[in-house]
Amino acid sequence: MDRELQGTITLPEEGRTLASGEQEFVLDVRTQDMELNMGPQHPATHGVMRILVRTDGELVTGAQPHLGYLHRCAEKIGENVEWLQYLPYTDRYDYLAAMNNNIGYSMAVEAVMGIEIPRRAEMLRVICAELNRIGSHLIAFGTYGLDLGAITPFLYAFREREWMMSLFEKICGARLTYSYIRIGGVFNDAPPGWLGEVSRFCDTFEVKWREYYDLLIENQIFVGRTADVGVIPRDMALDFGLTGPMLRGSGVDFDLRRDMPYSLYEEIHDAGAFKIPVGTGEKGTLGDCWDRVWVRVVEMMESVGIVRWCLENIEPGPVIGDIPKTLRVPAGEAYVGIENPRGELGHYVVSDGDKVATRCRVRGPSFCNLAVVEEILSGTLLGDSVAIIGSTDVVIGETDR
Amino acid sequence: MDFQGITDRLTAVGAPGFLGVDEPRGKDPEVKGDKGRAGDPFVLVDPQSIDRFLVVCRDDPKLRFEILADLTATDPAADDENLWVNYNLLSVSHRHRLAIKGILPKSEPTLPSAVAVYRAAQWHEREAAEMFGVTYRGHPDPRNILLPDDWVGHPLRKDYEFPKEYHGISCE
Amino acid sequence: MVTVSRYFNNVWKSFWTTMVGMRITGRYLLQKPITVQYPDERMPIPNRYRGIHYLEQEKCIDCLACARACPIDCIEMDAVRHGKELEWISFTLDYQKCMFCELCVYPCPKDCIHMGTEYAFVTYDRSEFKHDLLSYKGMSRDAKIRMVDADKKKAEKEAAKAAKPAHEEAAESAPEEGAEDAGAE
Amino acid sequence: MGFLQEKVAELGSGTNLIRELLAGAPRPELVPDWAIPLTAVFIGVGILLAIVSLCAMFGTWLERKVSGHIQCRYGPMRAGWHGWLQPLADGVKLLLKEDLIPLGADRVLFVIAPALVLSSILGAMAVMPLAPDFFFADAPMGVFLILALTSTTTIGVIMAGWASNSKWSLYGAMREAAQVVAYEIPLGVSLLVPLMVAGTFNLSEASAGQAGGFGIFGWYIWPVGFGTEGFSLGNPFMIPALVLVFVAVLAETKRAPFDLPETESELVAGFLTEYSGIRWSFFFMEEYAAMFLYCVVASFFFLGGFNSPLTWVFEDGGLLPNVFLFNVMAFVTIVVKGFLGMFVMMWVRWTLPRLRIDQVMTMGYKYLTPLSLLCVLGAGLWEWGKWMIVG
Repeated sequence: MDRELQGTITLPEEGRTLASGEQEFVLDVRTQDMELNMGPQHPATHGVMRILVRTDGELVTGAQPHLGYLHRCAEKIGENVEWLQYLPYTDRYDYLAAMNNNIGYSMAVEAVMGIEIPRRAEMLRVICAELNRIGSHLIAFGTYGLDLGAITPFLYAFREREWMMSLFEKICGARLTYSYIRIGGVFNDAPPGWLGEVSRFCDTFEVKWREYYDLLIENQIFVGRTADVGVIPRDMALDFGLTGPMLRGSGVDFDLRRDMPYSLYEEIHDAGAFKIPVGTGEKGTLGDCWDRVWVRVVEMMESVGIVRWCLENIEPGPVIGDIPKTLRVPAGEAYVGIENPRGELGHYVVSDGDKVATRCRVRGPSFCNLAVVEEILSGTLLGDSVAIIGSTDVVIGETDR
Repeated sequence: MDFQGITDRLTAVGAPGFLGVDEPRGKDPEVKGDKGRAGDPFVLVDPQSIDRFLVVCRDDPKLRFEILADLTATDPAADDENLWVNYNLLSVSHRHRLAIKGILPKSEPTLPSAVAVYRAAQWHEREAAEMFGVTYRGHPDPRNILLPDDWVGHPLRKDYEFPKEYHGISCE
Repeated sequence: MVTVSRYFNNVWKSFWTTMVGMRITGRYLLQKPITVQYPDERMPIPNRYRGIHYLEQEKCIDCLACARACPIDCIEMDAVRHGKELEWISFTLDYQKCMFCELCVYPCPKDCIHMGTEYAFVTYDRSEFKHDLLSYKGMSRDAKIRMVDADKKKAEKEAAKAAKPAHEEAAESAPEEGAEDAGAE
Repeated sequence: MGFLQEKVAELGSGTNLIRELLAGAPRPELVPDWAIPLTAVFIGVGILLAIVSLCAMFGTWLERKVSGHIQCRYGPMRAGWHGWLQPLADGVKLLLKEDLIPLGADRVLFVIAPALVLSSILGAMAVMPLAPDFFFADAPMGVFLILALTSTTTIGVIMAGWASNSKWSLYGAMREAAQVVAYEIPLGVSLLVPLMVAGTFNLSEASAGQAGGFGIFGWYIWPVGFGTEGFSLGNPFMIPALVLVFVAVLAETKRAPFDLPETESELVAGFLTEYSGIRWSFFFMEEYAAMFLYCVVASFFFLGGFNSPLTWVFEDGGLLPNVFLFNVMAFVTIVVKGFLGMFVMMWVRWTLPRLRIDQVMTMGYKYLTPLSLLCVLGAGLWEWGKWMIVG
């Protein structure tokens, strides 16, 4: 080899900084970037997402998500089945929050039909939605621990989620894909004793929640893994259209339940039953992974507050309005966004007065939240990339629909 | 701000491409004979100037739509010669929404990309492009997102014919 | 000095939060597990559980309401009508497709299709997932008896009709009309 | 041959045992001289292999039960009482499993790597005395021989990672190399503290130095001990040194929160990604045997070694002096101590999240190494002061 080529060679991209901005790597050898295929079968991609990662040693220099492995043509199906028949399909895009999806779709159709639903049905909807939010956040929290190597919190989270699912099993008969909320109300009334069990669940959950917080969220290793990692500044969060805990983790105080209230949430908020947790950058930078996870974990307790309020104020009454068996929706269109555990779940429904929808668009929050990953992954370590993907809490069923 | 206020403001600032509003019939069921459509109101915008319209929506201090909540397209009917392009904006600071619709001819479904205004549009536009055959001018990464790269046809068009097979796998 | 204190603070925090975590996990180590040993003991199944369907075949009138309500068209039924009675050929549910949404249950006019509490459904062959809900093929004993009875009645009626002259029939219906008139007054 | 014979003859007490046994044989003169030590070696290796695999079997069972009960579930319950035969069933399954070597793998290295990993731990195990009068190699530099031999597993792991022809495996191997090198230093340095106190590198001697005090109070860990010579001042730096050794051992044995080479959520399974069947299980045998070995070594230097109330009863000058029972109880004592140590390691594993690779390096170089040096300095000054004052 020539003498001139020996010695120190400095690459043009020298002095790249980590997200924390502390360590600098100055490369003095010529290395080759490696293309690493994370997924579709990879433990950290939460389903069948594939991320093509370009790495330089442990450093990720570029990432490109590839979607579509779970594409099931949900929107096309929506244009081919009757209004009510589409309801079970809504369970399946965000399968961790099927109740919220049912509510979103039902509300969109109700908005076109212009009908009001009975108050007890609204109450039951809110209870189910918030219980499901707790369950979904439990998964988010548990699998995030799993991504970071803590397996036990995951099992603890599943223990409480199991109770939540058995509550749903009692009210609607299914454990994951509920199809409980119907257009015009809910399918059937709560069985006797169910509301009391929900109340007991809330009591127990408050005790267990403290344990999650101490076991994982406050743990120094967890803080070290998540603080200052994957920082999404406020402007970037808005630009990418992030919603839900991702947006609140970046310090934007916005929640559809409070700010554009639907269902009974305005009343519940006025009664002071819940607050909206917003990330503050307590352990690191504002908008890092820790803030996002913290927002989710605190939101679970706020949901408990909402459920408590509903249990106190629920009154007997009908649970479903006068809805014909074969729905005919008047011509028109509506977009209804509700607060899913992952963000704004929008349903854009177009009807031409037929038994079948003209367009049944789903705006999945995971789809939009995942888009930001492409941007923030580069410049992190391989271990961080897992932490960042986990903190977006995507459900691949929803990104691909 | 309610819908009326937003449209007034849009008229006042002279938003480029603002064509008008489409409002549904009244919610009061007693009023018979109202033949209008049901649902939510939206504004009609010329799709060719949608990017400049969105800039106004985003930057105007009274409007301040920071978030592009949704971007999609709609094929109203197989015999309709137009596609709809739908945008849904959300304002975090003023807590209001705006639904936008543009009418785009199926013969030349091309319109400017909104990625320069909202980066949230990037994936939504890729999806709308592959599903409806809409071309977004100036999109930085116009690949398929949910469908395979070699997919033929635009599945959410009403005149889409289901393929008989895909790479030798029967779809029947 | 700040760096040094932060250094030892970090060491202490790591140690302390580890101890806190180990206290929580250690407490659970000594508690009884909450899981059950599945095939030996089972979780109670609530009444509304949406498991594999069962059909009250006697009540079913082959109206296809459930098949029409099904979002994925997994219900197929076939029956031959003999007057009022049904001769069942098949009533199949394809459990490869079924998503247990219960949309088939509530349009039923006779309330005869239900979702049961059975959830384990294992076969060696996919074709067996096309499950026949019928408890018997053809006609039930009762239906047969009813049909024979009905046939007999019909035959009797026809025989009586043939035997009776036409004016007697008219006379028979006359008092009924009179009663109606009385009711109206 | 003569040199080897000499070396083999030095190996341990086993040779003499065999010779004594053979002396009773009908025609001992027919047995050639060189066969005796060789037989001893083979028997010894057999015993070691049995210990290693029993460690792994019991270790896996314990791990599954501990993790299960921590997570509010049972763990294995089917094979035998509370699943105690589960490791056997797993072993049979692993033996019968298809042995896959990926296309494009370096076949030779791929096959050698598990054997190398296992042989290094077998060698290290030979240094560990099983009872005061039963050992294979009573090496005078016992601790450092163990450290040296166990660190050769790294070579096997790097081999496995390289030979697998998988990017995940390569990452795992590189992480293993970085991590083990980083943690060798604090482990060795913090082990200097008890070595200073004990004044020996030999494990049996260290154990003998902690006798007395009902088998408990003579341990080096106590700041104030009560050994054979009555009350004595211990070394207060032993407790932090034990914590440091524990953390370093966690990293050395690739246990969570330092399981960076395997990180199943980042690198599918790290260097194990392409391994299957019995080859895969070799790595696990190594892991559990190394855990056991390190725990036993730590117990020899901190927690009394053979000394426990059980051995205290039977020891020379105790309540019921009995050499045979003393040896048995000593064996039981170190096995119990070893598995108690493993239990704590498992408890930590099922509590904590995993560190990131740069944090592992930071912890090794910026935290453990300076702290262990501080510990050694403090302990040295303390011992020096004690020597100056007490004499």
